[in-house]
Amino acid sequence: MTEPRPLALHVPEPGCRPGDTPDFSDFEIPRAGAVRRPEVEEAPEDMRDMAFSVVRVLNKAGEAVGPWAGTLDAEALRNGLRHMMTLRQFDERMLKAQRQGKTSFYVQNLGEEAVACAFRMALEDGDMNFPTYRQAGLLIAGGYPMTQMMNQIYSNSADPLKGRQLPVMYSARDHGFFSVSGNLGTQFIQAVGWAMASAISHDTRIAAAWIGDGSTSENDFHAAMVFASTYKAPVILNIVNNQWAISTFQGMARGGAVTFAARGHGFGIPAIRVDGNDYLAVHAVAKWAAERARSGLGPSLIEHVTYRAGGHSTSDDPSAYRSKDEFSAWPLGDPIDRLKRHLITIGEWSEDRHTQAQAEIVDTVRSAQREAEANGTLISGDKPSPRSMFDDVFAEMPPHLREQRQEAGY
Amino acid sequence: MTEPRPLALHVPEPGCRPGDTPDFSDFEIPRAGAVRRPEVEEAPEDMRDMAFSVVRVLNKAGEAVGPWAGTLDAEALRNGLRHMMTLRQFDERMLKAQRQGKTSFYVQNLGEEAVACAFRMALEDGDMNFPTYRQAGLLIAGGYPMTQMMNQIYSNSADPLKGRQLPVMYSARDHGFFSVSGNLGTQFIQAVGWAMASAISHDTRIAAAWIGDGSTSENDFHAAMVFASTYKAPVILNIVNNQWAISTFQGMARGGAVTFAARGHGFGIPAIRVDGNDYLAVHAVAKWAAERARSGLGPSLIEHVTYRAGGHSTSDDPSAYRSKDEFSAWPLGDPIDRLKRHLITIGEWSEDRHTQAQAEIVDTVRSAQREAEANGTLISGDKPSPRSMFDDVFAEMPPHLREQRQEAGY
Amino acid sequence: MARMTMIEAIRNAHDLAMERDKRVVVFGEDVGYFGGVFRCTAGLQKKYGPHRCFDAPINESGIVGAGIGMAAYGLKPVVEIQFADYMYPAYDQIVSEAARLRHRSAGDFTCSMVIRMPTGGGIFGGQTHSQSPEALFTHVSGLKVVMPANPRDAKGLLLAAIEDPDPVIFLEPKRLYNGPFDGHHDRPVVPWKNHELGDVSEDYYTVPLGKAEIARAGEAVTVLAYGTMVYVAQAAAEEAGVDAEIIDLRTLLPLDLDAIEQSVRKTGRCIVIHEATKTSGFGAELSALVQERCFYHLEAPIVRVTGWDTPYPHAQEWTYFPGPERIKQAFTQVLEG
Amino acid sequence: MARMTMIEAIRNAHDLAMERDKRVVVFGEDVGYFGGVFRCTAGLQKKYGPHRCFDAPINESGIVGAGIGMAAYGLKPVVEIQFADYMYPAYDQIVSEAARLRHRSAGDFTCSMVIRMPTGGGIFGGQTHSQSPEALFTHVSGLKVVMPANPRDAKGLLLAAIEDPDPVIFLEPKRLYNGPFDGHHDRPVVPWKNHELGDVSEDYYTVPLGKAEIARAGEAVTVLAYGTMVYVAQAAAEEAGVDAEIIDLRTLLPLDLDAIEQSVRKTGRCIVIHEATKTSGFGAELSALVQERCFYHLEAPIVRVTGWDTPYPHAQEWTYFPGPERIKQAFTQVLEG
Ligand SMILES: Cc1ncc(C[n+]2csc(CCOP(=O)(O)OP(=O)(O)O)c2C)c(N)n1
Ligand SMILES: Cc1ncc(C[n+]2csc(CCOP(=O)(O)OP(=O)(O)O)c2C)c(N)n1
Ligand SMILES: [Mg+2]
Ligand SMILES: [Mg+2]
Repeated sequence: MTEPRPLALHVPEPGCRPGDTPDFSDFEIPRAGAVRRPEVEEAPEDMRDMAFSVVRVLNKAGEAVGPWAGTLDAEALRNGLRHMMTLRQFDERMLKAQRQGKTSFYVQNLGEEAVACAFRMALEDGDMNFPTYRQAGLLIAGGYPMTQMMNQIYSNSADPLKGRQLPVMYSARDHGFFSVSGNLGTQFIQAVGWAMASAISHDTRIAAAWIGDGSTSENDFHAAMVFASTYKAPVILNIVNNQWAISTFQGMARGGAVTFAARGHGFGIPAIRVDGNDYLAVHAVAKWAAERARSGLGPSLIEHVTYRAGGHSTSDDPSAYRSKDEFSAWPLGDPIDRLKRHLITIGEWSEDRHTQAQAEIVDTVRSAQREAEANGTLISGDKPSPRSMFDDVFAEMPPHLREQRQEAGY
Repeated sequence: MTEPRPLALHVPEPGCRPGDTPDFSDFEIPRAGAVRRPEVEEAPEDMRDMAFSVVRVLNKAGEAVGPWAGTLDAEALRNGLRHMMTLRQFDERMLKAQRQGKTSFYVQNLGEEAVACAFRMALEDGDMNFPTYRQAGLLIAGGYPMTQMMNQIYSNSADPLKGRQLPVMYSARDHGFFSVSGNLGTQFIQAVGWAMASAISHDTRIAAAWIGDGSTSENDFHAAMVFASTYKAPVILNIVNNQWAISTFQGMARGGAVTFAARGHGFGIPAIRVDGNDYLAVHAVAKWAAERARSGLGPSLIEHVTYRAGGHSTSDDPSAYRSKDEFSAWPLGDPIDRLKRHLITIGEWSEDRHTQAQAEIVDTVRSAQREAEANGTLISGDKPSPRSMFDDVFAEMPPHLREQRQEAGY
Repeated sequence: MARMTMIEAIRNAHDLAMERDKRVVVFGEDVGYFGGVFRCTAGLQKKYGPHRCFDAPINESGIVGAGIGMAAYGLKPVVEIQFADYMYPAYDQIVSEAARLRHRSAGDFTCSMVIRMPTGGGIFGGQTHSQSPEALFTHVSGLKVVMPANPRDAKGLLLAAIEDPDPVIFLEPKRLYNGPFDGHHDRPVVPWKNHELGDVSEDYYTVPLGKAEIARAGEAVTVLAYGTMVYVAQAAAEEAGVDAEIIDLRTLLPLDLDAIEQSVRKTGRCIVIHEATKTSGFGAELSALVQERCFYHLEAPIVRVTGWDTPYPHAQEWTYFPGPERIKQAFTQVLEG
Repeated sequence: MARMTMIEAIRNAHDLAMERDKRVVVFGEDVGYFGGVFRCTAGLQKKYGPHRCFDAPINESGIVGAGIGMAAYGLKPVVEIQFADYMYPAYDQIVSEAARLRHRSAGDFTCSMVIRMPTGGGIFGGQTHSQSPEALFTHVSGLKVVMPANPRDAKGLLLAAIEDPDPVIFLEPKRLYNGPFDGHHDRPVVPWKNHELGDVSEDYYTVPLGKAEIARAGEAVTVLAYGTMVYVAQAAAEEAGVDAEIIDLRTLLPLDLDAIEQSVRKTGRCIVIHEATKTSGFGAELSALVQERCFYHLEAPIVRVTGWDTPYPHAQEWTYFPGPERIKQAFTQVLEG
């Protein structure tokens, strides 16, 4: 035997760091319409190919093409566009509010608006999402009042969460939106549990789990895969691959070398990768997965391929670890531009209508903000009472908490 | 849209419960020699087929056939046979000792002796295993003194672990055997860390991780897959699929529906399933994976397909949850019988030599036991000092422990 | 009324809860077909079907995490962690999720769930089948923590825990499963069937959470104990001839401070006992509370008798275990102090 | 001597340790290229290469578990958990593995590893960026637990922790990263560069684990504090004009009991302060120890001033935080008691 050579640690590095020129040429993107649409009944082992491609509907010309096209009519698409525009506007205002000190923290959705907005439209009322902090689109598209979201962000006197939670950690049960946790990954298995409960109860409602690319590394991702596949839970397992996890690129979660969607294969879970910046594609794939779940065929895994165009949060400055030009080089484009273009192409929208819609949205968001600020912000005006901090630790306050509340002076 | 039908929970059930007739007909077993042997450099995505088949070398006639044959000479095979026979004899004596009250607990390896025994022979000195409680074969095959194992089992005055650990939770650093933990799965990622350390240190040593089929469900299995694949750690990830996890069949860990080996695919880790009752096949596959690791090609995943012929431990009675006839119906046979048959077939062994070897082994084990019992057992004779219980909590005893030891009267 | 072991009482509680409330579902490792390694769920799958009682994959975080999702849906999961020593992988789900859900969502989502786990040593289980992690739960706001010491309480407290709208950690002292163990490991244990505390009503009843019980009335010294230690303390008191008042806390959180204060004010002396390691054990909290509230009544320092600050050993189990001899020494100390 | 923030001091300690000992490797989430979300490891990857300082997948159990394997191999991993609130997924690896390895293998394998984590609140981080989980570590036999309160100690204690042959939990009060915070959140904070405790030697030095420091000498009452609370207690003492002796514990386990006993015997009164929730917090252990050892010297009940038994809230942060006002009340209570 020959003398073995010394080993070395392989530490993955992204293709591009500050100062480098972004290069996405090794990201293989099929033409829109090129990827097949399996029947929902197809055996998982027969559709492994779906995890190594990207379902796309909108082509460069702005047309909707291929077997995944056609799940939404023009009215629905115009609504979708408005949802995404609203979310972007909402983000802009809230970012600014944070900079003005009206709240402590904010997380934007820039560049990945299509994912949550389109997905939401494939669900039914009563279904339940277990979102991360970056799925505000579920609320916007689901018609949850923006003022309520802002009240939460401001931790003001009308905050439905009574000032307890970090901004954007919304909870909206009646809108199918589970309380966002600050801990990554934990909610992925909870969604499976919720779906199991629905099945145990012979209900017809399904659950949707959400996780980021970086957070797929968390252990509870595994728990979700094991439980969902074993019990054939009616759940859609969504991975939002926006390429980055704070300063860490997807390769550190073993993305790139293999797709996140492929994680499903070891469990016999059908997995589809979808162009997350293509509103139509996200909706079509979500509908497909929802149909599987609702028909008792069990879980599906969706990898939404997108790009986090903004900083991780208001505490983050991405220019320290990635090229400023990455988003402009990003080959899947901007979800709003793409849907707008499509609507114009099919004659259902125009630049004028767009400008007008944008003005309306700016107005709506501004007035929601005014309304919210009338209830106070983190630094001024009314606040949730400190006394209420002692509530809801338990349904009924035990003596030691009552005593502590008194000691605190409330 | 049609009214959706009510959902139902799918709870997997094994094919066979007490009273049923075992039926392994849906377990697809390729002929010995039928499965190809990829080059170690082959790209993981090109060898996915290896996770859906079973590498086998020994055919029904007792011949070694196919591309995986030939890694061991007759002398090595005879040693292997002796290791397995010794392990079985060791188990028998220790089970009996437990029933006699000489210790509190025991875990046997019956039916799966080939896995650890053959694997050990593919490693080099200095490599490190992170075993479960069911890899005693690593010690037996590695030449660790049986008396020492028994001293540990008896928690006697010569117990290298000073009576602190449950029986069979050995630790033998110099024999490449990491301290066994009572907590499932935790050691899988530790093995990866050890392998990373070897790579960081530009060493040439590799690590081997071990886990049971049931324990693949544990979250740390995922941690190991993520870290091993991301850093290309020089580690062999072994899953021992012995079909059962106490009373729970492999289907509850999502086995059966898909292979455990296939878990590697979502991480781009090459995965091979091997007939775990075929000493030659296990050795050949282990050598292949060791070569990959040592060449800087990173981790491999091996699923050893075998059967837990005995109870889970001395605390378990499997007749409560599975058919008594399952092992006799098990299609991969008995590893000792198969290797014996092969050696006889190639003219390197005989019934007489076997009988004689067996008698020698009985003798060796018996005298090891006598030697160990001279140091005491859990219920009689010398014991590790209670005073020593306070040692090794830290390298240096802090004042509060010194005080407690004094309070305890030592 | 029937004589039941603690295992039978726990099984019976499950049965009645499942019968009464369709939302109750039971799962855990080996819990379904086999009925649990301690047999606490035997027969339930057969009676209620595999969708109400089933095996789980070996993943404690998954068991609790899925349970939280089910509770958020509106079911009432009762899950088993096979040994308390194996709760650590689930600790994040318990602490960051189950315990916090009601508060962080301002009641929008809640988590009515019971997490059962066999606890404590004395069975030669070594360091990973013997631990008592109660203090790791009492430090977590949002959790209730219960430990019964006899079959009657085990049933009534478990039913109360299942009724409770919040997550309850239900610690079962496994050394008491078959009979009250007084710490004299060299003597035979009286089985529950020969013990009056094995008398358990077959009806549905609850024992309220947050209420302690005087296990033995006395005037000389107050002993705060729970689980197995209640019997060890009793043995020590009998053998030492000390007129000890022994309080079986039953619920550690919320704690029955009234009962504790009343007793210590009367006796002026206090011993706190548990099997868990000493430093930052629940005994520290009990000691701190007693000295805060009864300082001017105390005639001697409060003494803790606990497991040592080492892992729970295998062979030296009885050196680790705080047995009657150590409690007797504590009596001497606190009575002479 | 240079003026350093606590962050710079921690970074400098890493640097010197890596320079001196090739076995030291540093990793964690965002720790490599970017240098950590608090920048405590900035520059290390560049200087020592990606095989000595690197990013980790977002998996705390994996970070600690891999670290244990590395330590068993013979390296000295120094890992960062991004926030202490995210240590729970790693708790099993910490408790069942890192803490137990030496004991269960009788020294055959050991685990020399430092687990760093930013701790505590006061930064509007809400319930998952504010926790102080020290009591969850002090209850675990086999762990050392350290919390520095100034740059000089942060550096010296971290170097001592890295030298230590056993696993050390290194809790960094993030509210002190940039300057000593006295609890008056409405006033500007003095940055370390204007504070004498920001004077840090650039040489390699250690501050021994297990030794407390008198942060303020006094005669009237002993205050036991650590981390941020040292400054809050100082502010309270100044403002109330109380001659308090404030002990900065620095290491919680092993604890400097001599320093504590000596002070309490002198003052006869004791206040225990921490930011963590009250019940089963480390203050309970401190209170229990003080009353066990100084009972006959105590002239008033020991008072605990701690966070409330609620999750750490966002908007009501300053209601939760045990600020100077509450400590002043405690002074009154304990001095009049
Ligand atoms: C258990 C846990 N570990 C670490 C963190 C800190 N953290 C918050 S967000 C984040 C990155 C997550 O990235 P990804 O999953 O890709 O989601 P994205 O932010 O890109 O949407 C990290 C490490 C956390 N919140 N919880
Ligand atoms: C964290 C944890 N959970 C549960 C257990 C209890 N337990 C011990 S062995 C076992 C079954 C393991 O089965 P498998 O992984 O298939 O290994 P095998 O016993 O078949 O070798 C269980 C559930 C444990 N030891 N640790
Ligand atoms: Mg991301
Ligand atoms: Mg098994």
